[in-house]
Amino acid sequence: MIRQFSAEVTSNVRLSDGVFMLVLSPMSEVLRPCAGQFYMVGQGCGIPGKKPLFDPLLKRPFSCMDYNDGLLHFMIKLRGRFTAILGNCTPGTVLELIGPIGNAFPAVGAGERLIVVAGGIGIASVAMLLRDYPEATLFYGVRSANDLFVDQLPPVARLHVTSDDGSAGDKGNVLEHLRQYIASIVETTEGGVIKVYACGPYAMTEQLCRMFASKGGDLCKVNGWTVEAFVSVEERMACGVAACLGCTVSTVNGYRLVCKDGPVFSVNDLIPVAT
Amino acid sequence: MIRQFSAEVTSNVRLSDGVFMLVLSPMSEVLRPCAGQFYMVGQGCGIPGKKPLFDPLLKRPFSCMDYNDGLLHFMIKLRGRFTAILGNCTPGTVLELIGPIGNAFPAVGAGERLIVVAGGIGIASVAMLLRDYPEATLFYGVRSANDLFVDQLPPVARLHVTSDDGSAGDKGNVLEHLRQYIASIVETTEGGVIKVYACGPYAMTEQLCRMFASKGGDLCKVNGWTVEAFVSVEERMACGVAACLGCTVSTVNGYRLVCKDGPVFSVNDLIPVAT
Amino acid sequence: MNLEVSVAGLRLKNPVMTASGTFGYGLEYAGFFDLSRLGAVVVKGLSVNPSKGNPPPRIWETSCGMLNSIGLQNIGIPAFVRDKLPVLRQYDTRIIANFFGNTIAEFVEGAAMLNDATGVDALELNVSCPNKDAAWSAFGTNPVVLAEVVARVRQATSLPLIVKLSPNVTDITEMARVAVDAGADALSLINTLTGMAIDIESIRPRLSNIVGGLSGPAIKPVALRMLWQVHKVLPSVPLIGMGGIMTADDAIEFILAGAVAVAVGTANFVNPQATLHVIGGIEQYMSRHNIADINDIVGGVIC
Amino acid sequence: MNLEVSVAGLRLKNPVMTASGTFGYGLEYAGFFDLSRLGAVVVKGLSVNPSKGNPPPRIWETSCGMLNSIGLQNIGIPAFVRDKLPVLRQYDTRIIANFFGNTIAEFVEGAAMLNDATGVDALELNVSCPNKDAAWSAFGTNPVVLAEVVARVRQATSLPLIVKLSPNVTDITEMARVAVDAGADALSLINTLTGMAIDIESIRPRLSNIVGGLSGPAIKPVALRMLWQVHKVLPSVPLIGMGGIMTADDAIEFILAGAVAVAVGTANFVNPQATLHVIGGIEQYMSRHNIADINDIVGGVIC
Ligand SMILES: Cc1cc2nc3c(=O)[nH]c(=O)nc-3n(C[C@H](O)[C@H](O)[C@H](O)COP(=O)(O)OP(=O)(O)OC[C@H]3O[C@@H](n4cnc5c(N)ncnc54)[C@H](O)[C@@H]3O)c2cc1C
Ligand SMILES: Cc1cc2nc3c(=O)[nH]c(=O)nc-3n(C[C@H](O)[C@H](O)[C@H](O)COP(=O)(O)OP(=O)(O)OC[C@H]3O[C@@H](n4cnc5c(N)ncnc54)[C@H](O)[C@@H]3O)c2cc1C
Ligand SMILES: Cc1cc2nc3c(=O)[nH]c(=O)nc-3n(C[C@H](O)[C@H](O)[C@H](O)COP(=O)(O)O)c2cc1C
Ligand SMILES: Cc1cc2nc3c(=O)[nH]c(=O)nc-3n(C[C@H](O)[C@H](O)[C@H](O)COP(=O)(O)O)c2cc1C
Ligand code: FES
Ligand code: FES
Repeated sequence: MIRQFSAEVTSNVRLSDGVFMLVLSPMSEVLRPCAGQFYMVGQGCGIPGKKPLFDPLLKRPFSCMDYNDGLLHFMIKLRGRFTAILGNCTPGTVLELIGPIGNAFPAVGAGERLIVVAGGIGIASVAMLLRDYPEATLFYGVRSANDLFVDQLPPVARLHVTSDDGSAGDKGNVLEHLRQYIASIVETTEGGVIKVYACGPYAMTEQLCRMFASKGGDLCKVNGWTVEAFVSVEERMACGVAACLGCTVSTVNGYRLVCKDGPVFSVNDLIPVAT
Repeated sequence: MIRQFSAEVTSNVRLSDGVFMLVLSPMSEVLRPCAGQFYMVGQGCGIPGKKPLFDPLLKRPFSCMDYNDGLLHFMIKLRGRFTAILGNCTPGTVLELIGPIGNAFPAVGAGERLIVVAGGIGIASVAMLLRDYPEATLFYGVRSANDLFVDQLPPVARLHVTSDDGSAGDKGNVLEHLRQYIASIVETTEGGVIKVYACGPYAMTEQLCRMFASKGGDLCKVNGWTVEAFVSVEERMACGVAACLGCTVSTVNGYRLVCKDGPVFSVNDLIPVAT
Repeated sequence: MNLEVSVAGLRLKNPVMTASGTFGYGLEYAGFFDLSRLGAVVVKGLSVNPSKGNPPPRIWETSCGMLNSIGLQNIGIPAFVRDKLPVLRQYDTRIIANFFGNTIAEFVEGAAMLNDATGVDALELNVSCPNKDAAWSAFGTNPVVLAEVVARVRQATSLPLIVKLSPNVTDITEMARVAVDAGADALSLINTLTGMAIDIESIRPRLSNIVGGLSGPAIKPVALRMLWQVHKVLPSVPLIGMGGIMTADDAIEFILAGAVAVAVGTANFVNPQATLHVIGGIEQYMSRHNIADINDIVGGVIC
Repeated sequence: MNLEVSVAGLRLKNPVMTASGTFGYGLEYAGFFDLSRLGAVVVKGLSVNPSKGNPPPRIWETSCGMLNSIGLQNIGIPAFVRDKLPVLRQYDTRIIANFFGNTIAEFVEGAAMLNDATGVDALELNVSCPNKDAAWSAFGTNPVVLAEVVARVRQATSLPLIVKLSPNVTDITEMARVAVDAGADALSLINTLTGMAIDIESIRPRLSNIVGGLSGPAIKPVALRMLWQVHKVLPSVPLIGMGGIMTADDAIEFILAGAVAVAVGTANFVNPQATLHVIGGIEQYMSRHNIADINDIVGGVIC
């Protein structure tokens, strides 16, 4: 089955000033996406026989937030030109997609605990994990209550919300609360494996590397527990299919492609760039 | 009063497969357009703070078809990229305009007869004449009944419709019927001045020059009658304000600008280009 | 907040000017806003004798750009000085006369005529029109010819002399250096890239002149790169950046790359008030980033 | 209807190929359509040794275009010949190996290695990458250096030799002539224009390499003009046209300007099946205009 297809907008709901939920109905048979995979989304082909418009030019990558009844759900933050176009798409608009793309989050082994961590719109890249692992714990950090979209998520077993301004959940940084939580687990229960699957802004990725990397991470091994952390990362993309070599990230194994080797990387492999 | 303004789409009605009527409500005070004048119409400014889209880039010229209750009416034929965008504009969309632009059709003197000639979408450029001169005769040539939009016009005193395929009015070329009509006038009535104001495809402009130019036109002076013909012409435009020098036409007085010296030219001045 | 800049000794109230050929003789846009708001008005390229330009069609829109082959149509320097300049002078802005000749002698004659006109604040020497023939193109693409025309014009005028460079060259820094060595006080870059489009139905070029100059957002990356390259090798030469500037953000990119002033071209067609939006946006950027003086960020890109 | 063309003695089933660097090693797109439909697959630029390319970020979208500074990352000729070529060869299409070296010796070595590999139908010599340093750029911009590298590579291979020209030159026809005189059987043009973009918030370039290559619809008018110019002076040299070809109409413009074949580049990113649409659209154009043989319209523009 080829991974290129057209899809029709079935609904497009504004969730807040800056975020919308776009639901697409593929117009041909598609593969089932796995948690962490994404799609390259672009405009339709324009009017047959007429020169199409080329601004914006390239497709853009968006994680699949949910796949349900054959519908693809995308939770998208208004960022620039193309997200503005998507935000204004009315039902019936036809878009062009490639996907599912990427390596997805690794399977969680039996007996392992899964903690899902989302920073802001990063929730879109990890939400499908909550369907696959209904027992997972979710740490969901936002700036303020406006950015929190818990009602868009599958049912969550254990939810910890934090916000920068305290308008929702606990006030403070989501990773600080995660640290405390892990500390309490490792103190009170027998050892094992904790998987931390995360997506958030760049600073969060960096911090996760510092916390959980097997080299130098202060929380990667404590009290008989091992924490294995994987992060979904972003990079600018042109093709999405490993052809342009544009979406490189630096890893301990050299440059790797986010669209082929990622978007999910172990914190052990990533080399965060000093900013 | 500056001739640049924003206008909101109040309605956009598809008149046929290829033609729509766009009605705009200017968002600031505007000048009243005269018959034959036009506007440069472009997209709104995009999202404040975000880089706008630049394909298509330039504004496009469109004649004012009617001005009524403060609303600007444009009858537009789907041609390429920008007309496709305009054709899909929903009410509430804000467009940017410059105008009214151009010299308009000259006033018709007392006692002079006015014959308005339209070929296809050319009707948009001459329709306002029918409001100014309710006694005018309209020759309206179309390909077929589908391209005929008589119900969009002000009341017309005398209407002669011709179509290429005979599906509306008389079958045949509109200028042939015009020729017969003028022949019958000059034979049966006392001499005077006939004004022919026309807009249509390029071939029609050429033919009008051959018929009515004072040098070589076979119908410009007959039986005590003088026929003075003026045509609204098209040329590609970038600025609409005589700044780019892009919209030149060849006239007996050298190059002239359609946006400043036109769009209405006497057939005596135009030099049709052999094609 | 200071927006005033100095280009070749000429003080501009702000760094935003109009690009030659995209703003007529200035007066065409006087009905759209007060021209006194501009740093400078650069007028359509002038020659000693009026010139009628190329046959139509002269323009064609491309993806995010446009091709033009106006062919330097203009009313001639005498008519400009007589009919346009007195009106234009009434605005509190700088007037920069873009001009060209068909021969070096004509370049010199034009410079001398403009030098003597009251109200011209600076000259912009246009050696870079893509609508002229190959022999003429040498003015903008052959360093030896460029050096000669600049040196000869330099002798003919005491006004600040800006040389406008062509992007259709292998090494823009070489041309820049040659122009400065020959007496240019400042450089404008870039003029249009030479381009072409074909109507596949009539199998004829879209422009009667076959080729034309490509301008607009499409060329901005090339323009910015060239400006940055020239600024790197000639950091003390005032540069006027242009090529695809549509918004204040675009203008700031050029300033960060090393432009002390910018010119808005094709954007005027898209929006006659584009220059005002650029000026306003630069002010907003400065206050958002606590920049007291625009000169502080000229060439400020960190590479 | 005949779509078959011959480039430097190599017969292609149709004139549509992929532009190097925009189609990986071909196999990345094998899941999207049958590669046998293509006139030829041109693979990502190869070098004797693997090369890791430039640090990220490597791409940036511009108005109707994109900048890339991949920096010629590739797996090296040996790995290509061992891992990719055997799979690619199974498709009924031509395989053209784009390659480069850091020195003339490396160019020659690369050509020799590819010459000996089974399944490479032609070589495309890349002297025109804008992401390399100034010294390297001389291969594509200095006629003397270009002549030398082409002549040396010519001796190292008996395969059809295509030289890919850089647009960042004053006179593309001179470079074309030099390449042909030195032994090129065909020419590809154009590679990317050198461009730049700056993030005005971080005041840093958008690309880690500072400058990158501009491709896409933005550059089409420049590419078409250069192709037409070269065809005019070298009417018998087979030209492969590229630069902003997004649709069949674009491809036909290049063919009318003188290209015997075309390459689709950036469009592959926008639509992995872009090449198929171009082939289909060319067929439609031919039947609409009663063109029996595509070769009949090569260079057919009426100027
Ligand atoms: C694997 C992956 C998954 C993503 N999932 C989501 C998601 O589920 N929801 C969501 O809101 N956003 C997601 N993003 C980010 C999203 O791709 C960008 O917000 C989007 O590309 C911005 O496009 P724009 O035209 O609105 O912005 P502009 O700023 O106008 O874009 C300018 C240019 O930058 C590029 N660009 C800018 N930001 C990014 C980026 N982060 N990644 C790649 N290219 C970028 C664009 O391709 C374009 O070329 C994801 C990114 C990646 C890499
Ligand atoms: C004075 C004047 C009045 C006009 N009035 C009307 C009207 O009332 N109704 C109507 O349907 N059409 C009218 N036209 C024609 C209209 O401007 C074109 O149909 C329109 O520009 C096509 O734009 P597009 O993007 O859809 O076509 P595209 O083919 O995509 O345009 C490509 C390029 O060609 C230029 N272009 C193409 N055709 C024309 C043209 N005829 N004039 C100027 N530029 C052109 C465009 O500006 C653009 O740069 C008028 C033209 C002129 C000059
Ligand atoms: C219609 C048109 C006419 C132009 N005429 C001139 C000219 O007479 N002299 C000149 O030096 N540059 C001329 N230019 C070039 C512009 O001044 C400017 O350098 C170029 O368009 C790039 O800027 P832009 O992309 O902002 O338009 C002209 C450009 C256009 C589009
Ligand atoms: C991401 C990218 C990588 C490229 N890599 C190469 C390369 O390795 N070798 C080469 O000769 N050209 C390379 N090019 C240039 C293209 O082959 C082509 O000449 C150019 O992009 C213009 O065509 P387009 O506008 O259709 O993309 C690359 C272009 C892009 C966009
Ligand atoms: S996006 Fe092209 S290689 Fe990853
Ligand atoms: S459209 Fe610019 S001069 Fe007429």
